[in-house]
Amino acid sequence: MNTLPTLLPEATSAGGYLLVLALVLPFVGVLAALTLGGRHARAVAMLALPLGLVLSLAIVVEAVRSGQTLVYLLGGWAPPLGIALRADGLSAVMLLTTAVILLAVACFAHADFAAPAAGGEARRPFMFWTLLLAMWGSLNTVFLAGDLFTLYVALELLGFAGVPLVCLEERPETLQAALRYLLFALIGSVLYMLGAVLLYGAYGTLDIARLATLVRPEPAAFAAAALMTVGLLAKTALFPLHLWLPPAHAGAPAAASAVLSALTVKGSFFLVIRLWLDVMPGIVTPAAGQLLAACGAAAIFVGNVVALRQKRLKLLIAYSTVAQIGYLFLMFPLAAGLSALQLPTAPAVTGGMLQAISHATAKAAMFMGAGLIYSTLGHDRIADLRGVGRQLPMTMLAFALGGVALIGLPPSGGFMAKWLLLAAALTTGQWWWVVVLVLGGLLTSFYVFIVLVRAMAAVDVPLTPKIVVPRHREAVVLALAGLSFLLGCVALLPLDVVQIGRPALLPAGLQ
Amino acid sequence: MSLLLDLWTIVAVTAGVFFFLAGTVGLLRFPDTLTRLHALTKADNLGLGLVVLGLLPRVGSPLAGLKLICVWLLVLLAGATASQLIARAVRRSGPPV
Amino acid sequence: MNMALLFDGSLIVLILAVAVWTMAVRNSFAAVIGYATYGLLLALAWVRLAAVDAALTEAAIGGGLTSVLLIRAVVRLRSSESAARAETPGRVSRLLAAVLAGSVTAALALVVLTLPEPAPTLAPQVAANIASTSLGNAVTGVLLSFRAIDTLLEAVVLVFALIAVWTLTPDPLWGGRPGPRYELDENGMLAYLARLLPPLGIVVAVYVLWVGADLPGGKFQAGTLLAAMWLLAIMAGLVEAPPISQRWLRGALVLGTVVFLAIGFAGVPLAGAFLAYPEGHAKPLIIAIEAASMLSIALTLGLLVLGPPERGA
Amino acid sequence: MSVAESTFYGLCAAALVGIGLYGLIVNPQPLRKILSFNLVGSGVFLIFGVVARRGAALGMGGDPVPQALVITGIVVAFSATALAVALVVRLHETTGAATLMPADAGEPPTP
Repeated sequence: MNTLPTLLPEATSAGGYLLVLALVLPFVGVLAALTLGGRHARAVAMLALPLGLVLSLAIVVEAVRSGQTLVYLLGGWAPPLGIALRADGLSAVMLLTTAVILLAVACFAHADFAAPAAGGEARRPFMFWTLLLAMWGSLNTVFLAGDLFTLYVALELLGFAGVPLVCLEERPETLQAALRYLLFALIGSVLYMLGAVLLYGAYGTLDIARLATLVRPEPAAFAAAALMTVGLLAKTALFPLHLWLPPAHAGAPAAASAVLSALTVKGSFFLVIRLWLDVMPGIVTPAAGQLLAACGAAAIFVGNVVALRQKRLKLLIAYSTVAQIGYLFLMFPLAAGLSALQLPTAPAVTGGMLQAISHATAKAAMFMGAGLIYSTLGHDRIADLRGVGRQLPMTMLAFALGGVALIGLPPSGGFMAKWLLLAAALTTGQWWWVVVLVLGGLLTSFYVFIVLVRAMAAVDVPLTPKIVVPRHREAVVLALAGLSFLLGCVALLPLDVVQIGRPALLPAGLQ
Repeated sequence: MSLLLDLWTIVAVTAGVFFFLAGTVGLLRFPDTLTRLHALTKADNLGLGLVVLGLLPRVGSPLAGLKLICVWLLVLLAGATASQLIARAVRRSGPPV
Repeated sequence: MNMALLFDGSLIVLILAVAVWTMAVRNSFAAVIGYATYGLLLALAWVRLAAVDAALTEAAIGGGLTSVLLIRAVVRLRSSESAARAETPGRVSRLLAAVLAGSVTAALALVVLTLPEPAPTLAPQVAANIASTSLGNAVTGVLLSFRAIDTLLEAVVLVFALIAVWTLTPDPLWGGRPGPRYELDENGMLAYLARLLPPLGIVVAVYVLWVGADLPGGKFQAGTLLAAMWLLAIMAGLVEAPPISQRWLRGALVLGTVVFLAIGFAGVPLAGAFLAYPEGHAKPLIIAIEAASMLSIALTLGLLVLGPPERGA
Repeated sequence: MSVAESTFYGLCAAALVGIGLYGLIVNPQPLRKILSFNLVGSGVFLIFGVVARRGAALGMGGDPVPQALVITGIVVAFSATALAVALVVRLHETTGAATLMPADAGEPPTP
């Protein structure tokens, strides 16, 4: 009765229940925050986040221990009828990154978003903590879901959590930025869903693992790939679909910007990876990979050049995100090109993921640092940063370390990432991406140094801070930046976690 | 007998559809809101009533017939309320743009 | 058979015509009315495609509730319409947009025409496994058993959307009531309707929920009906929209999701998996989830239409 | 209705997606963009419906899986519309205008 090829029967794996907990915990947090009311929202978040960190650590450990993808069959129904949660190395690593960054952001924002002393609930703190949990749950769903439609719902969740974070401060321009963000997000998800429909129409399943074995080069698959990719790129803000990002990310409060820039865009990027490397590796042509990376290269140049011209620190950092997103897409021709040559895709994929994580930690630190600078000076005009270095030494050190990671100097995570991409480009003879990588790093170093030089400039009179920033907030920022700086050392680990559950040694054609 | 019922259905439904058509033409061609409302509600209530009457002999069970009549009554109610509200809005604030 | 073809053909032409008109007409109010018409026509198309559940949902939410939402918005935005209209892009960008939209349509048409024959389908698998849930409506089975996580997440989507809408509250009004104050006109037609219809609507909603296990219907359609009745009573001035800080309101909003989660987790010890139902108890549990969700959905949909708070408690 | 006839609805859906996309790009008013987005969405759902109809088997009028997905999708689209509308209205109330583009699209606004 069923013409589908039979797969290995999939079953819930040993640590599978961890995936359910990781998926459900943040949503339970949202519901609890909503019912308990704004006064307790922060407590709920501060309780759930460490728990979530432990959970994601457990998932990583379990994945490393078993060396396989963790699977949980929801309701006991196996795909294609049911839905499976899956965590391979990619998912596990992203879960962990998300938990770490969100916990850092929560520590950073702890004082900023306190419930009012007078009793009752206030809008800003209630919304911030609820949305933080909401964002976390959406991201976890993106990382864990093994079904294209569940992923569509997750994408929408991501948008509904991200848009209100942008307009937490109710200024007209943030409302406008939020509206533009929402429209882009909606177009993106509708195109994504359109692609998913076509795949279901052609293959009768939405399960990623099954689709991977079924997809053939034919109109439906090509149309689906194109529509879904474009939709996801709009959400990831890859050039030329990036215009919504800078005002949205720069307009949000610092802690929210950190989450949006570090994590939210990675959610849709993660889906692009899933799509290209896991769902349809067989039909993605090298030319498409080159096109994607060309957009990435354009993003690197445009983002960096426009960042250089910014007068405000938060906008500079936001444009730098546009550029750094560009780097993420350089992995595609390298990975796809390699698989066409029937060689391992490992280094390029690892490099791409490392870039994602390194940018996430560095960018979160930089946005939060910018927030501290803003509250110290009462503004974030780059021209008037003089003296900040004296006032906020740890923050400026964090900014420098984050900058080093963005530029890609050793031993930062950014260096390792770019090194792996560089190596992959050289082994596949695609020297032009080497040029892009090197020039991009050079441009990045310009604006990082401009900010540092301004901030470190000597002043005769020490400036009087508007608000004295407590040291522990600086410490959080520094810790995160330090993490991005030391991330390059993961190369010393004996095991490449990202490759768990990835049949990288078997190019698509041989499966 | 069944021929007679068929004939009844055809005649009633055709008449009903005619009233719908007339009402729609009125809606599109009449000059102002009030006359349009008049054309629409008059013709549609009657039209739907005729269609329901025409379909009544065809239903499988009395319950289904009851549902059909309920549909008609609900539409009558909703139509009357909506048109009354629109008419009042027009009287209060002049014709809409 | 030819009659059917004629009907389908006219319906499709009508749908496309209304869609084009909705896009092209200059007056936004007219466009919204066009969209409401479009939603109803689309519901007919769903019936023709043998998807009565989807038809009910489209008529209730796509045609009904969305239109109410848009009409309220268009009235409030009227003063800015002419200014916004002036920004219409130039001929070149319009041409580019047309080329883009045209090529997407062409590609989709090509894919639709080349879809595989026979079509891949999960209907046999659903048919083989539906017995374990003792449900008669396969769509409800998919929504609440096989793909329960999607439905659970969808409930979360509604909560997120409401939270997002509430973010737009002006700070001093936080905790206040959404929407304007509607004056009750004791002798008005609307008050009459709002007294007459809701009892009937509630009965129909419970009926739609109850039969949803075996026939087309379910919590979304029923919840939308309830939401419509609630909105009617609010707009007639019979009841006030509740202040959003009310504890009971918050509790009712999450009730459906909490029940869903609780039954889902109960499945771990009782049926061996999260979101699994114990043998033989699936149907009552599913109806319990649906009943709780119906209330939460009704409240959420109603509050989504009303928007962020606009006045004090 | 046979599979061939459901194809007509598929072509209709393809056209709806195109019409909606065009409106989405060309119409400057946010509210009309939201309307266009709904049009695209309904076109996508209709393709789901055609896919479901083609999968009719064993006495079921259509494949229930895509039919269920459509219901989820319609509710999600409504939530999105509600949020977008609330944003537009709020923007209008704060600025007196409801346009999407600042004076220069490339240059983000500065506070």
